[in-house]
Amino acid sequence: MFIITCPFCGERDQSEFSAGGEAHIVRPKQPTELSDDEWADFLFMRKNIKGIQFERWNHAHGCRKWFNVVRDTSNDKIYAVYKMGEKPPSN
Amino acid sequence: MSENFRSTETKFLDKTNRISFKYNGKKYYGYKGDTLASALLSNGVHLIGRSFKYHRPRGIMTCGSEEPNAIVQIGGNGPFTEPNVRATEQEIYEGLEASSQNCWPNVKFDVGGINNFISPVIPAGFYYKTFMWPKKLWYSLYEPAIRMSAGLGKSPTQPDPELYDHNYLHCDVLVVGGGISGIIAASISADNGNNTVLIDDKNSLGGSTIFQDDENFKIDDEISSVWLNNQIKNIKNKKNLIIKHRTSLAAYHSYNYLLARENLGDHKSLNERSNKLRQRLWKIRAKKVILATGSIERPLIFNNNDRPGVMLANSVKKYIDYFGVRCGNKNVIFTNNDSAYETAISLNKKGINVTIVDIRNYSSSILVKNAKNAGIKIYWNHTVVDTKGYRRIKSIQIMEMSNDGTNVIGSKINLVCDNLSISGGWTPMVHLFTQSGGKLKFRDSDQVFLPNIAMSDQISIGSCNGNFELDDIIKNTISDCKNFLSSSTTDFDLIKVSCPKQKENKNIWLLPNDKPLGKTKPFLDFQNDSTAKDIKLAMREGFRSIEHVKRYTTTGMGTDQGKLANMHALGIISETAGVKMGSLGTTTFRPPYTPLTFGTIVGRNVGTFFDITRKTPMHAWHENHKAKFENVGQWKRAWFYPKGNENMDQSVQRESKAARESAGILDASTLGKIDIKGTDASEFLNRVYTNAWSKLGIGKCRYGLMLNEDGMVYDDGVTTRLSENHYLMTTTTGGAANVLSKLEDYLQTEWPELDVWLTSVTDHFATASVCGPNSKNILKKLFPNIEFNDETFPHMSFKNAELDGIHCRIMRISFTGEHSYEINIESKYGKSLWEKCMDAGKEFNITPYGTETMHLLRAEKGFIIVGQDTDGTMTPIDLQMDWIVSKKKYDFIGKRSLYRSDTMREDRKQLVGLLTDNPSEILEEGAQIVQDEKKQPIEMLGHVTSSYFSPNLNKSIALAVVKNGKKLKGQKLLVPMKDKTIKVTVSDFIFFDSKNERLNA
Amino acid sequence: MLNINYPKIEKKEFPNLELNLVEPIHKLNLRGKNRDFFTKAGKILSIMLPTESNTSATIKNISALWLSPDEWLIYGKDIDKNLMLSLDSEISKLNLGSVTDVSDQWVLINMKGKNVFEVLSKGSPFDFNKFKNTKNVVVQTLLNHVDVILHHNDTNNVDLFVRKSFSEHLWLWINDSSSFL
Amino acid sequence: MKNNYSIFSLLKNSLSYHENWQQAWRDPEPKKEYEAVIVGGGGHGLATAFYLAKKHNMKNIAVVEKGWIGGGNTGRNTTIIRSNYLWDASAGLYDHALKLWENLSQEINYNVMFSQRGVMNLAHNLQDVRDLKRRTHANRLNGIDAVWLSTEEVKKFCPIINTSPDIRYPVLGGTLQRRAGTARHDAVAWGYARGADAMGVDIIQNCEVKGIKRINDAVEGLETTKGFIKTKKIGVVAAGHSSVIANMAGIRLPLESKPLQALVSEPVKPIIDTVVMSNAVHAYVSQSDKGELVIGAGTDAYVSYTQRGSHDVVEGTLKAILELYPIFSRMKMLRQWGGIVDICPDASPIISKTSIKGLYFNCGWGTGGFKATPGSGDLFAHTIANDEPHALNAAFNINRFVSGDLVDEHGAAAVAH
Repeated sequence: MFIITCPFCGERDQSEFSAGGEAHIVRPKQPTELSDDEWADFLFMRKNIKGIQFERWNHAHGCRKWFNVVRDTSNDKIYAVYKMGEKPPSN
Repeated sequence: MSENFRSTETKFLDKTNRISFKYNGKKYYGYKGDTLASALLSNGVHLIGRSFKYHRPRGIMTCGSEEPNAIVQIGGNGPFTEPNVRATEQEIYEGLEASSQNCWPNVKFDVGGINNFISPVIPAGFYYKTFMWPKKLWYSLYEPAIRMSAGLGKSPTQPDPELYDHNYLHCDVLVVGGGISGIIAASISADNGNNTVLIDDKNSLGGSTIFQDDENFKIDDEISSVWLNNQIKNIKNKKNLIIKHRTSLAAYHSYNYLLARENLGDHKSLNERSNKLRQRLWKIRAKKVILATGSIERPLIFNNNDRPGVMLANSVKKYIDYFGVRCGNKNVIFTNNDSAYETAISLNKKGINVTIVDIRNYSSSILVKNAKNAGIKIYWNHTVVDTKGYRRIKSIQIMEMSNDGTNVIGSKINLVCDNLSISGGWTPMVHLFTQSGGKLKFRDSDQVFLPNIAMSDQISIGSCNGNFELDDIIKNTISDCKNFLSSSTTDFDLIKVSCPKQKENKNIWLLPNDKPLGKTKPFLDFQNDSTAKDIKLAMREGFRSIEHVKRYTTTGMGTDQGKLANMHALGIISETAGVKMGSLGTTTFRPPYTPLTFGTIVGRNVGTFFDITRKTPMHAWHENHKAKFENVGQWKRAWFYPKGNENMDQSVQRESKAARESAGILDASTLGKIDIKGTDASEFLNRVYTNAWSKLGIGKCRYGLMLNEDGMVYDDGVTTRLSENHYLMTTTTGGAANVLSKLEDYLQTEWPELDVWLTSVTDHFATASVCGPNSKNILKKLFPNIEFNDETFPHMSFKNAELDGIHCRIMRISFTGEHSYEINIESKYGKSLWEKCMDAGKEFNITPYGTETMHLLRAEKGFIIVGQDTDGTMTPIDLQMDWIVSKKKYDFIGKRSLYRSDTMREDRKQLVGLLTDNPSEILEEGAQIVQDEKKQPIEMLGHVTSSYFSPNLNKSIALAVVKNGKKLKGQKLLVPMKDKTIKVTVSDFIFFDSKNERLNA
Repeated sequence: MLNINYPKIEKKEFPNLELNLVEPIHKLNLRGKNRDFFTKAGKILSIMLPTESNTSATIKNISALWLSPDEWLIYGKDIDKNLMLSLDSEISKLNLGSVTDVSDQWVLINMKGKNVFEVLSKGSPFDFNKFKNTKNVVVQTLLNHVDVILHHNDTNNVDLFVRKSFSEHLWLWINDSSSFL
Repeated sequence: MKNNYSIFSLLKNSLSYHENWQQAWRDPEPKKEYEAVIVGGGGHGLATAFYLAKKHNMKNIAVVEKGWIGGGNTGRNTTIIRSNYLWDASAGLYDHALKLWENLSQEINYNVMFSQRGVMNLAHNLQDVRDLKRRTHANRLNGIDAVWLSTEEVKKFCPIINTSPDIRYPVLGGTLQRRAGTARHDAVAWGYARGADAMGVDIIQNCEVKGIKRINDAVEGLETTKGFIKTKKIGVVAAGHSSVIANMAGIRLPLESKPLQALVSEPVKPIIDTVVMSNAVHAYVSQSDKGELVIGAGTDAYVSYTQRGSHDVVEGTLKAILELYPIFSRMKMLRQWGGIVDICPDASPIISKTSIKGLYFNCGWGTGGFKATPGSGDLFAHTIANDEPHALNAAFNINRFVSGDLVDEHGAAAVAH
């Protein structure tokens, strides 16, 4: 069980959160103009990185806010959290 | 009267408290504080069980959790029975029953012992190579026989009468292990102001120092055990420190999340277990962790090293010094190091005959000198080559070793003995460290793996960190703790320690023998019967990785998880392969550290607490009226209300007819309700539903269909526009939480610019849905001030109202096809509202109906249920709901996916109605539909999603999804069942009142 | 007259622990983020909505609990229909934010006594060490898998909010756990 | 030529104290070039190599494995084998595998201990009943031996299940596939490895792929920790690490790799002689030949390559076990572990060509790959050898995620194990 620092509520047990997968996959503004391939890319294709991954979590059993987490998927270490709309940390 | 082996007084047992227990049906006595093992040994009992594969007799080997042999069934045959309990850990209590395992008819004579004689033909992995021919026999003979021989103890066959509890614990510092280093660490930590927890698996603190009475081990000029005893008294008064006894650490997960099991009842007699709590699982979050888990002694690997009476030397010392029990009258100590000499001296002091066999040439240790001075005979540079004695060791044969240690020379010497105490050095218990993700390093000098890089904030101290001598243990513990806890001074800064030093290391993983390896049985894993030759066989066959060897030979896979065997397996592999041990790595140590009871892991989450039960405000009413309940997610929903002896069908037929003929009432409180406010509320609905919302009039309701981004139907429900910028959305019962979370997700991440606020009000409102031709009359009675006519209160509209001064929201909407109203009221009035409706409806025979009737009524009307008529593969077009998909809207969730090549296909599975040729034949939900039964392979066109006998149409009706269904209307299809084939005709899926006349009646 | 019915929750006493149902009591959910919203809410309630996370503000018999940067739970004996109406008309109707009556969405159970946090620690992963030594703090967390809002309003005195449909189940669990203190 | 395994070989070798057994497989250094290279020495990869050599006469091939063979999900699963899948495509695929299982020990002369003790799936709510009946009807018409059982029949088949109507989620019935069962997981990898090796396949362990070399849109070879290996055909069967290899080749897959946990109890005498799966409450249990209860837990929702999962998942599984088998409360967990499972959005695998010529992927098996091992290997070998899918795996192409023609086993609740 991780300890995740909700950017709003502070350090909490993982059980209060739900995972939302890869971050920064922006929903296309004009889906109708995408090819089937491009749409499939948005819908299904994932980097599924082994290493530093930017991902979304929701403090589902707390403030219910979504936010971003930088986590190393090879050892589950969390390096940073940041709010939606904020720029990801560069290093 | 058998001989009493309790030879000395001991302060660790309560001699006034004599306890009787049964072992294999025979009554024995011990004292409070004895383990089952010490009590049996005091009665001269060594033979405890039979090994897994060869059924060889085995005895007590150790005094702790590493015990591979002495595992027993506890608690008789009743509900308190427990298999595979280590006699070395189980404290005795009055009335304890224990029995041997894996033997028939008994442990002294075991038929399975025949396996020992065929052992030459059944080496490691033999079963992979045989039992393949003839194939038939595999199923009829071999496989059942293999399955029959499985297992050690017996599973309980009755439910558990005891309870288990959970508790979270957050602390600054957790110290694991109450030996000398753990006690010092806990003391330093608490003094430094840290909120500290010390856990220890025994019933009292002190580890092995607490029974160290040798003059050569001194701390601050006191004998080490005396000094430690004072320290234990001190720490008990520290206010920042919580000490937990009989609490063993089970698992060390990442982020310093640890699980510890506290034993509350297992040491008590059944009468004393009054509150029924057996064990408690502590879920610990520690900011810092100090591991002081100690080390365990290694065995030595030689021919027939597994007989009852062969024990680890330090355990023999504990039995004599702590429990006052001698493990034999004629002891031989077989060692490669100095520590075993402590055992020899202890035994000698108590007047017990001891001889020492040492594989080294000499040692200058003071302990050795003392042993010599005591007149103990020492055979230097000798090894044991064989042992004799079936149910108990009787003698051993030793030989001198060649200079390089690879061979034996000279002639055999026979030594008669009834105990062989072996010591192969020490292995630090790094299990918890590696469980937490830590990486190990290898120390060549004494061939141990030690903690190296930790993944969380922790240190290892004492012998689990490779400090084996008292002065190292104490001094390093103090300095490491000071660093780790940033503490500048401690009470121990001026400590003085004196102790003998370990001299002359010599380690041979597999000792030499006069016979070829193939003719010997040098056991590594005593429980699973894997030997050194099995390891070599595996390597010969190409299994090189330690994991391969382990799996092929089953070494380290027993209930002790290789605590004794693993190091030797690694040693032999590295020697055989010519690879350095450090580069070989270890197998992964997996949680739990010692086996953890399922009940403990589950805690109170059994029975009632297995899962949450959600109830509606009217639940008590349904219960009082004998409703049967259906589980819908975590909700209990009234399923049907049987009258008298009615079965479900009869109830449902009655309820359905009543609802259509006069009036019915349904508890719809479980539907999800989301309050939506904000200037962009309409735009938001446009984006999340397939249809358009901006033009919905205030006070009007509209049905909406929500898709996933993949275009498949996700949820549905009616949303009401309460005012310009205020809507009330309803969702399906099961979808409520997910829909709200999904909508919040879109608002927070994709559309933060929208001014929309969502608030769940699912539990705030109770909902009674009154339907049927008389629903209007009932509502009129309840709400005399409201005009109920189609002009002022048409279908799909809403009104605020008051009932006895309490505000209600009334929606005229229908899921049954009948004229119908949903009344929402604050949920504390829900039950009362329901009762009012029942009262007002009495003259109209208002009939409560449950979910089953609701499903039937809506099926007559052709309304879908998301999750029953859809399965995540249906688009709105497939459901023939094209009308609800706005062509004008630029975008909505899932829209783009409707235009992919497969979703655009015209011959997808589509929702249709099915009528059976025989109108009284009811199709089975889930039945498959075909056109041609004869064609192979059969092409399945779809399946029946909903099926009922309609009392209102007096025939069977069904909804189905059928490939190309839209074009098949009127066609005959087949529903092949196991024993017959049912003929059906594809029909429209609205069976009842397709012109909606009843809605407006 | 319509009768009021609550789930089966009666006053209960355990060693150093007293459990009480505190109902009926009005509860409001406030959502908003702009300055006018804060001003209006503050004025009508006579409380500045707390902006520091996990805290509460209490004046007389009204408490405002921080739930998220744009969400608060307001409850207390002094809230009445009129106050709710004026919040609704001054905030919701003017589109400054949202005011929603959630009086019956949540059930309020008061727990007091030295053993409050002992019981909570049996089912909640939250670290109460700091919390129990601080007044006017709030946490939204899980208690035996159920969402709860905990308001520590006085020493060893906690107001626990649980959604109504879950309340009977949670109540059984609290009773069960309290019996193992 | 490899010596045959049999009782006679055991007897013969016992005379020489088993000193003369041959290596089950060699430990070769990689050659400069192969006709094809399989990336991943798990059951699927080794089976692929075996069938490439046996059926397609491609013998100059290698399997490269970054650790030790069978050390990934092959050695970490709960060994359940069944073919009672809903959709035609899935049923075809898994039943093809099941048929191969039935002769596998003889085919590879290695006893994989395939035990057809039956697999029962339980229903706990009305929708479960509909879904399982739907599946059973489809199975019957597809020639798969699944039958529906009433609650009483469930109890009769496995008496230790708590079928009381008073439990939180009572058992409302179930399905039974008698041909289904379990096998010894390690033996599958070792048996295929031995068989493939005997036909000349190089099995190269401790050889990690570091890069995929392509010229234009065709593969040229692999960079590995043991040097560059030239080849025109690469079949990737890397399970949880599929995306890592895909990223090297510059393509993305619709996969997420998540922790999946399992555990065993201490060994006890036979107490449950079938496999029982319950999706709704999430409890899967069978008993191994050693006597351990083998219990499958669920996946976590986040991506992780750590082979560790959350304790909550284990707790959740065990509480379901105790709900269904209250007699197991005093049993003890001996060992728990985790694997990394690669999951597709539709819970079905990919056995497919890619946009790069000569690069093939076999992945996305999620929580249920073990049962498919022989079939997966056979069909992937066909796909690689012919550069075309077999009819049985045509539906499992990557393009389905573009067209929308998914094989959605989620909807059918036929998840897992």
